[in-house]
Amino acid sequence: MLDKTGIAKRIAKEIKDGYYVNLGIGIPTLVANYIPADMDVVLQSENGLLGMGPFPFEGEEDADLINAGKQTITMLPGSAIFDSAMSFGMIRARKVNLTILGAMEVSENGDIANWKIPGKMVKGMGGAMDLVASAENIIVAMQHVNKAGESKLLPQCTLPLTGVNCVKKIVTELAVLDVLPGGGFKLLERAPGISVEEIKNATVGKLIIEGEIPEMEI
Amino acid sequence: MLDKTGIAKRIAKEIKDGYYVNLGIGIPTLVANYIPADMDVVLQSENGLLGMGPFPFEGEEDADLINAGKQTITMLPGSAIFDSAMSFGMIRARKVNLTILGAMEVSENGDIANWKIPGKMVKGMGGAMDLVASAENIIVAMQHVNKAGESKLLPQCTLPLTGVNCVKKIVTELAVLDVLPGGGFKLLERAPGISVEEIKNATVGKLIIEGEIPEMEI
Amino acid sequence: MNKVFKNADDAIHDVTDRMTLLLGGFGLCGLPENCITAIVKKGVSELTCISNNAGVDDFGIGLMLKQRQVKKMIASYVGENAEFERQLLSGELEVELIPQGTLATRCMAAGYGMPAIFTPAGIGTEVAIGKEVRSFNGKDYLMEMAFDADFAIVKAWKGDTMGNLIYRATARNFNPVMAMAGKITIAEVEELVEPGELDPDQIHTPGIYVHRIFEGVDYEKRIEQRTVAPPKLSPEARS
Amino acid sequence: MNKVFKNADDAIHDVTDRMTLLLGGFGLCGLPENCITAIVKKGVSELTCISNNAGVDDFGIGLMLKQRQVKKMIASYVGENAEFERQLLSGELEVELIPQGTLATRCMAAGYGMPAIFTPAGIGTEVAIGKEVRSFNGKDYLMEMAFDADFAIVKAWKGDTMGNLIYRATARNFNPVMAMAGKITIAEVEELVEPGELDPDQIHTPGIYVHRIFEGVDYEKRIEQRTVAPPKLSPEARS
Repeated sequence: MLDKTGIAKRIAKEIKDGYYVNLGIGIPTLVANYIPADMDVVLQSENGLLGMGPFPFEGEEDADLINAGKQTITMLPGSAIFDSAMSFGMIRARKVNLTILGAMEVSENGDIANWKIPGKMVKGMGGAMDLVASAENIIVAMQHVNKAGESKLLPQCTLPLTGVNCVKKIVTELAVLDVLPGGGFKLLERAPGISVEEIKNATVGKLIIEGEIPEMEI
Repeated sequence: MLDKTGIAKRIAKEIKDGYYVNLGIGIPTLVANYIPADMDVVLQSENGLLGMGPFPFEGEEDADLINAGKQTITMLPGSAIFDSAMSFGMIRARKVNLTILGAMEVSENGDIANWKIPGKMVKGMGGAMDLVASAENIIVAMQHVNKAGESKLLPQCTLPLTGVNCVKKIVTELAVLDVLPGGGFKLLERAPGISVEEIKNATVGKLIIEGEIPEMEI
Repeated sequence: MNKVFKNADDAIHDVTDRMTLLLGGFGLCGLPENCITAIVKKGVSELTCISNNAGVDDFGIGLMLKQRQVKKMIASYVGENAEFERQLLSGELEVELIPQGTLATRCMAAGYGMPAIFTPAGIGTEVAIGKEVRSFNGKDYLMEMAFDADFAIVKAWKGDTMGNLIYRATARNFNPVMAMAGKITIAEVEELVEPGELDPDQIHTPGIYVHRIFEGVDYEKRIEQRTVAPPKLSPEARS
Repeated sequence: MNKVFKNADDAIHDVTDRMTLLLGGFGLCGLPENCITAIVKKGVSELTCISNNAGVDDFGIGLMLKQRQVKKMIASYVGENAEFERQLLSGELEVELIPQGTLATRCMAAGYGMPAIFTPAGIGTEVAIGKEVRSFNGKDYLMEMAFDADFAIVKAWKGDTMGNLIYRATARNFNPVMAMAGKITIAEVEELVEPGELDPDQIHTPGIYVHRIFEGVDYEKRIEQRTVAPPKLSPEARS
């Protein structure tokens, strides 16, 4: 079973040289730490920055330089700053190659719910609805089951949706799965030490298993 | 009767302190020469400049700095450069206070034709259609009659339209006229030495004459 | 053309009850701090505020919320604010949550004289309820309307007396798009200079969009999530 | 991520017959001179060119027209070009004239992922024929579609190897909006620098929009309407 770092490491393998990538808050943020050093990858922060660098050293924080999670950050050489309209303009125009974000639920046709739980205080969707509605390549990083032990990979989402038919791939502590265009979670890889049976038990949505499922390499 | 300079001088009196003004090609361009020096007026050039200054001195021309008429120009202190989308954005959003342009015909309901003569090579509308469709305050600078001696102030335009219900005021070599919201050319001022009768004879569209018509002061 | 005001109190003197305000900033970054303080001091109420966030309890729009000056908040994310949550749950405060890109683009639409724009954000979600859906090239889009606000209140780094603005780093965020979108736009700047001191090629917001400008004071520039890297090992520590 | 090409010939190597090109510039100002020369040399034909103007007989797109490489021209103003006129009148060339602001905004729409925009330009004129008219707040607007072009070819002043671009003065014009709008965007620059040499706050076109970049040579920068002021009186002449 993977920990959060493991999930981040596995997702980092999906990133290709030359990609522009938008990382959501939580596990996706950790992915930045595992991008191979010899790869040119540019991180987009939707508050208006391309070329996001690591966190600043103590004493070097700049209140004018934050990421979409409101964290103090730095800029790498070749960065560009722009306003929020252009930021979401480039997202809508599909110039960002890969979007990685968390989710509360994903349905077998790629719907995602990650912004609202009825009865709880709603903080808002931020940029998530724009990202999932526009991105061509969306990977969800999440736990396979919620705290109550219920599967988050469902036939249909039960929570209010963030977007429809958009998730392409899911990486959890148990598995890597593709969301097929026709519907269904296709099991690609097992986490180290996890059996296909365990993944079956944790998946309520339609799970497609074909042939031998390899253990993932991280 | 006014010459072109006279028309430009009379139109300059319509400009108020603090105005942002777009000047078309021809007589409108001359208006810039008669804006009182103590007035803060900013000229917009729709190819992407606010703060257009006079023509450069010989030897100081910059190929990267032209106006919408493709003429070499200069920038005044406080200028701003922007792209064509923002330029027409500010025009559409009615941030430009006054637009002055030439015309082939104006109708009594404020329609304007100034871009196309059937049977002749058509060069294009450039930014004219955007300007007349968006500007709140449009003054036309033109000759009262065409070269064939026919009135250019008509009940309806005969040439293909550039825009509808948009012209607010007309200054010709003979007169200053308002285009009334309900239709009709309301005679406001006569050019020096020009009689109301002469203006009547040169105007085919509905001319509204109320009370004494003063001679214009330039 | 005098756009220069003495201070925030003067610049916001005619902001009155029940008006709609666009307020620049993202989180606590790039906030028009001086104007917010002046609005709190003036005590106007029943405002509709459009801003990406609602500040925290004791900074940003949170200060206006604390004084019960806000009737309705239009934002994309409103976490990290206990008073906000209390007013919302008690029904004192009305909230409209909209996608961040939709928020930005509805501002741009106003500034570019476009009455409406199309975006796929929110298709198939509750955001789409009651809105026109339109398909282009097989993809569905929502039609979203340009904002119509009485005032836009923004913060820039530098500005000149003609209203030209330059922002710094990610404090740019929503400020340029909101600056274009107000019937009246008020800009507060860290440094106000004379015309000619800013490079025309580097202006982010041309002065035509800005009606009032003043040099602000005492910027606090609070950081919401101070996050730092592990300390650099000094050469001595390493050896 | 290698976006740097050796020269224009390499950068446009896969521009082929019948493609649609967006070409930056206004008049002869800010033209991608190197790429135009390379396209003329390559001899591709039946192109659809979208550009504000069509150049003059011996410069700009006029050079492509002379070689009969252009099947259709989409522009706002096409004067000052005798060969253009000849081809148009003889039916060899198809021309679509559209308002300048519509041209710019249809580029921006493509770059911002908006399938269509609304503009009042052309309402009540022949430009409106066959287009959807829609009323917002009592005013009519045309719905105009985002451009869909194979290549956008632009000229900037400076650029870095990551594709970030900075334009100079009014040579900016259509270049930034077209740079956003191509499936593949090629930028030629007067000076190509390393990442970090350009100030992130001053980038006009972020590199994410630019796929190929090269440093151009031998810029002619022709002036279409050289207009000068009366000579300054020297102090001696005055006295």
